Amino acid sequence: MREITYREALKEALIEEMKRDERVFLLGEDIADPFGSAYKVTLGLSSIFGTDRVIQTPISEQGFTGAAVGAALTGMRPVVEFMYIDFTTMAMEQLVNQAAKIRYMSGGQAKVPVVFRTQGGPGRSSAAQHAQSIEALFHHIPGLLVAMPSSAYDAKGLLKTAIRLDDPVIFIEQKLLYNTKGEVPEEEYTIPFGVADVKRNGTDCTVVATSMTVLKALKAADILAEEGISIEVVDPRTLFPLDIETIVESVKKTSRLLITHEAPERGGFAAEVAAQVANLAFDYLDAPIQRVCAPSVPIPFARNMEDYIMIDESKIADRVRKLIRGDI
Amino acid sequence: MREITYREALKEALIEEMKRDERVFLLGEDIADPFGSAYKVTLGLSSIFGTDRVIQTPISEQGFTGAAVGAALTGMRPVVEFMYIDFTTMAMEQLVNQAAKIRYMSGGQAKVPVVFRTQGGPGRSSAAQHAQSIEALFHHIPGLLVAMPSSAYDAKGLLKTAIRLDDPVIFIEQKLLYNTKGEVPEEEYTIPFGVADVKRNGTDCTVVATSMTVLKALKAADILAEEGISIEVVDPRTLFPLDIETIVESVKKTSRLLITHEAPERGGFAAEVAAQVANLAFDYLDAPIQRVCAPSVPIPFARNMEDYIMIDESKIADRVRKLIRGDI
Amino acid sequence: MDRKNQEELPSDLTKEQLLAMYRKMQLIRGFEGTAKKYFEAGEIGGFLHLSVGQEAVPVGTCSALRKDDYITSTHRGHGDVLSKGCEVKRMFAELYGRTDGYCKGKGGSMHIADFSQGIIGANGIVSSGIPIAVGAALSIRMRGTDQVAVSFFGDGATAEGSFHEALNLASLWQVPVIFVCQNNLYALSQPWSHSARDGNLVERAQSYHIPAESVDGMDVIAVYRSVEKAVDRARSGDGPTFIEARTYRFMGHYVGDPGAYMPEEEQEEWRKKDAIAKLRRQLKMWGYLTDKVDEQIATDIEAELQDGIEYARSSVIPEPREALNDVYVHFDYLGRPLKEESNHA
Amino acid sequence: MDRKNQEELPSDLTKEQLLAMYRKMQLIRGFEGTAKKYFEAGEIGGFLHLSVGQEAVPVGTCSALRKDDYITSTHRGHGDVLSKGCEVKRMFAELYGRTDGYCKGKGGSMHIADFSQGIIGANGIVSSGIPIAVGAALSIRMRGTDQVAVSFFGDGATAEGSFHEALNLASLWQVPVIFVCQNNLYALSQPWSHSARDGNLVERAQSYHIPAESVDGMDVIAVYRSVEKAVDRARSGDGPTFIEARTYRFMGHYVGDPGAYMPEEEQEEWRKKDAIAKLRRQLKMWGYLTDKVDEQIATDIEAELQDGIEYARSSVIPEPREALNDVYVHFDYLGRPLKEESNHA
Ligand SMILES: Cc1ncc(C[n+]2csc(CCOP(=O)(O)OP(=O)(O)O)c2C)c(N)n1
Ligand SMILES: Cc1ncc(C[n+]2csc(CCOP(=O)(O)OP(=O)(O)O)c2C)c(N)n1
Ligand SMILES: [Mg+2]
Ligand SMILES: [Mg+2]
Repeated sequence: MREITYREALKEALIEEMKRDERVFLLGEDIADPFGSAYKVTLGLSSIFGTDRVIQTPISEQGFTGAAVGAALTGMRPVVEFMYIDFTTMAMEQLVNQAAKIRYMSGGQAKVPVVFRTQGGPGRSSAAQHAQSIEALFHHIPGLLVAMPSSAYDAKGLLKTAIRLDDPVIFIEQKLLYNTKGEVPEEEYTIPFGVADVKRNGTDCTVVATSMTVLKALKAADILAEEGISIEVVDPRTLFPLDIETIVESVKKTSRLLITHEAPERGGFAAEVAAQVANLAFDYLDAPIQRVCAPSVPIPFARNMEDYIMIDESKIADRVRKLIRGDI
Repeated sequence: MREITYREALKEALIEEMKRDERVFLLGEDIADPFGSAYKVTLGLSSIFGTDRVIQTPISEQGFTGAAVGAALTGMRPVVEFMYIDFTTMAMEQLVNQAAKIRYMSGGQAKVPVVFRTQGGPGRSSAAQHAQSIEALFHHIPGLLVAMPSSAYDAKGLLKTAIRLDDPVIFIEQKLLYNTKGEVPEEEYTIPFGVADVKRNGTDCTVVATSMTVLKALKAADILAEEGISIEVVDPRTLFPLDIETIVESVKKTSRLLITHEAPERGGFAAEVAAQVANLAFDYLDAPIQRVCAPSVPIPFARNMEDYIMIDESKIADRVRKLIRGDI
Repeated sequence: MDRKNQEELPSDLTKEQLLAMYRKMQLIRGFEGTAKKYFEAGEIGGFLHLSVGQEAVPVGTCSALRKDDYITSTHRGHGDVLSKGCEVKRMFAELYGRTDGYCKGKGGSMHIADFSQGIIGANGIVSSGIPIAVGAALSIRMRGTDQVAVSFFGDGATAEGSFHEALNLASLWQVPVIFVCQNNLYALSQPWSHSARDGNLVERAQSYHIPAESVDGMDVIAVYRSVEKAVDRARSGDGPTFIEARTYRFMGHYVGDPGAYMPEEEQEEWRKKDAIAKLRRQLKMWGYLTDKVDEQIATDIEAELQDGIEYARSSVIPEPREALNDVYVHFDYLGRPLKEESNHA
Repeated sequence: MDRKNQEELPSDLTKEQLLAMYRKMQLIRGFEGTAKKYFEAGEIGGFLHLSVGQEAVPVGTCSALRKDDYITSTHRGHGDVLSKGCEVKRMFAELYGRTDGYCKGKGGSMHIADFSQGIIGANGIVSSGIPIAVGAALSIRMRGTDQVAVSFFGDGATAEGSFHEALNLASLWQVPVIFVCQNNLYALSQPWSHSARDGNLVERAQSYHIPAESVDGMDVIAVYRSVEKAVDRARSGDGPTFIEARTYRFMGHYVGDPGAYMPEEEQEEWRKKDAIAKLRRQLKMWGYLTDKVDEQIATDIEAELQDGIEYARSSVIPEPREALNDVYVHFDYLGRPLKEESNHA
């Protein structure tokens, strides 16, 4: 199969959906050509679809988020880009109180078909305000769906689904993934929300990983395999809806669970997975549930400090070894 | 000892700290007399301290939060009031990217001594935008401290400490607690952050509860006691710093854990407690960890629907019974 | 707005239109009085923000709108949504938290919406409806219809950044949105001078190059005419308009607030300007309204309100479990697909 | 700003002051050129937003300030913080992520702060420093000093609600804050006309009843004089001022952005207005600067920059574990008290 980058996969999804449905349009800062957005996902799109459908906004996150909600309520299907997930905080009110709740507050009258694309994560010395992983904030809010693709294939399939869903989706990309390549079929496909992907089968420990850490977990799996340790890497792909069944099935098989993500540990998504498993699969667990997440600190600028708090394969592999040795 | 309300306790804390330290001042919407704030905590204070220290702001949450940060960075100690926790989303950028991170980003130069008081929780048919419990959003952010007092005594002692700390504190009150009464000494006292309070001793199950649900857990304890079931009610008082030792000690004794709060279950604070205990006290647990939290839905308006999603003593008691019967 | 003009028989409005406006203002006032009564009796819960005194603004505005135009409203939205077409009975049913309420009892007073009539939502968050209306206007332009979107909001809302961003976007995009600021001189307990120093909203809006004017919000005809012009402009593709309607809240911020911060004389003065009394005087002067008809209107409204209350009272109480529904279109609140096919197709 | 005036020997500024301004502008430009060089060489990481072309604005502004005055700055803040007093070597050390950097390597280019000199922070979030500066000004008033607070921000920032709220609060509170908008005609790739339609910032600020003026941001003396007036007003308790300085970014948004969206002719035109070249011309005309001194300045700066780079390179690399410190004053990142007594006393 052909290989394309995560970036190209996302762009294909946007192009296909904009062609399929003229209600779909893009809204965000600096997304039109020649700049074509900070991470170049939308590069070329204004040249194809015109600036009437690739609408550049001034730096007004609250305003354009509200506008996207208003457009979604009245028959359009906006796909918004927040340049950095850190900037979603500027529009948190519209996301949390409006987009997430209007359907419910209206007693089910309203639909809010809007996708909020953004990217997060450390790794480029972007420091504390350009490298956060705050998916947990959205994951906690009833009314929002949250997707975090880890591969080009997932990115395309999930984004197409996100655009077609009638519920508001927070769609979180990762800055270091844009250049990663993966197999993506030429034929059209979509990926349902709420279906985890077992990225690698294994028997000794279940590793639930999201976004960038899926790649790290897969590397850890290679390392551990050489030592005769077999881990199963489960990528939920959407944090909500969450395919807890697949995770629980895996834990029933492996009896051990480690969850990893780039977000700070305290109150992160891993806690939710741990809590659910500590209830649903308690009797199958042979060892304490482990989290390998960033320490709960802001992201430092200096590369060596940033590296220190980032998740890599050795952090995951080390913890798995300990877990299997009963050394926790 | 004299009994005063939670509201009066808070007001005493404000008065005492404003008298003690002239750098302390209040900032918020409608906090001056005659209105004296939505829940009347600041009623009378502008008459004592003048409107130069009880500063009313227009409806500009982003602006006055930023202003509070700026004042805190330059020698003052603002105590901000957000009328409803739901409105903190308007200022989320300042809270998450500025207040929480300036100290870190400046390499430890800055101090940000500011308290953000607010109130949350359901129970008054206030509907989806006036009754949320979104403490988890702040709890997840490195750089913030989060307090949630459940009694008049704790309210006063924790607020005084919050005002004296040099770190930003999100201080979350509960609308139904304002009229509750409790013993509060005449003498000055403070309560340290990060020290849980065991509100009731017990042997069969540990119940970690916050804010309003502490009262419900205590009621459940009474009901269960009649059935011969003894629960230990642990109130962490501050979600961060979290006194996990006291919780773990309790679990070691009771072998069972239930966590309850008014916030939606998915990704809530209870998940963090569950995750920590599933790691730290795994070998002491005799049963799956339980959460009794609100279902992850917005708050409905109609009283009967709102009641349905609220935590009460019977929900807690029922779950404890099941847990003890091994019926989970 | 000289006195003479006001007294002249309007040539742009028929007797029927004027009587409809009068009736609607009376209906709103009656609705709120009734709501207050049952709120105080404990039958209605939550918050109740009354717009008594402000009726001319939404009635004048919505009289210039079509059914397929959009409005966003606020916490003080009864008048706005009634003017745009909401029925008394389903509004009461909502306030009573019943199944037949506009939001099936899930929204309550602050969240009434009727998408079938372009009422895309009252809002509990000050100012947040403003950018939403701009988005509706953007959607209108993209879909190529000649609808317009109106955003109602208060003076207090103008201190929010969201207001500024919305005006700026509307100006940049030149979309068919009309900003109607109901300046009732108070934002909760704070007088207008606490929201803006020497606040001149016309000047503010003009600094975004949005045509703006201030109208007497106690004169329904003046409001109507101002909005009518704005609607024309919007429908012909000439972009946004800002209208400040100066009005007054005859009561406290919500039922239960004595409004101790509103000076007595100020209240007196504004009560004298009551828009309903004024229109009644005018209608009588123009021979459009007899005492008898006036009484008949009052009686009819009283009956409608009483029927509405009965309707609400006898409307089915929602199943408590209903609280768990309507969170998502495609999933239940736990994330389980509601229909197999709907998840991705 | 007629040509004649510009050529007249300034009576309000001494030769030393003018040479200091000149030197500082050269230093900033040199600093950024050097930073760019080592960024491209891979020695410096992160983002690098250069203010090349804009130097007259911060230098003119900070020349009118005292050490104990405050500034907030932006992602494009090197010029601002150097003007306010930051040292080259500790700035480089920060860009290199070293222990001797202003933020011990935790902040980087976008977050430089030096509280000892009133530099209360550059900021990676567009517009967020503006209300922070208003708060600093409020604090000044409450503490009863005669300091002032200056907020630097870009044209793009004026589209944010935060800008509006900050201006409104400053106007209501009449606090000693000066808003200095560095209008470089671009917000990342978007020209000023995308941020505001026919954007007139003076008008915008005046709609808040804040005295406002637009100055030539390519003329350091003009900037100085404008700020000087504002500082006087602020120190005498007459409240906020808004200044728009029209300037231009000679480069792309950040190092790596070719700036394809900036028309060539426009770039040419603005380069001709270079503030440094202009002041050099003036200084020479007034007999304040000889070629020899000019060369000496260049040499000195070059040496200072090279020393700065050496300093940075040889500064201790922070322990990676240092990433865990400085989250709280009283607690470590896991919430354990740092000192027994500090928790509640
Ligand atoms: C963002 C936000 N901040 C504060 C409030 C609390 N609040 C509700 S109404 C109100 C006053 C609004 O004043 P105005 O906009 O003039 O509308 P009015 O009440 O006069 O109709 C306030 C402060 C809120 N609902 N939302
Ligand atoms: C809230 C927010 N939105 C978007 C960005 C991304 N961003 C960084 S700089 C910039 C342009 C800022 O333009 P302007 O304010 O004119 O400053 P300049 O870069 O011209 O100095 C943008 C969009 C950001 N940092 N913060
Ligand atoms: Mg008002
Ligand atoms: Mg700019």
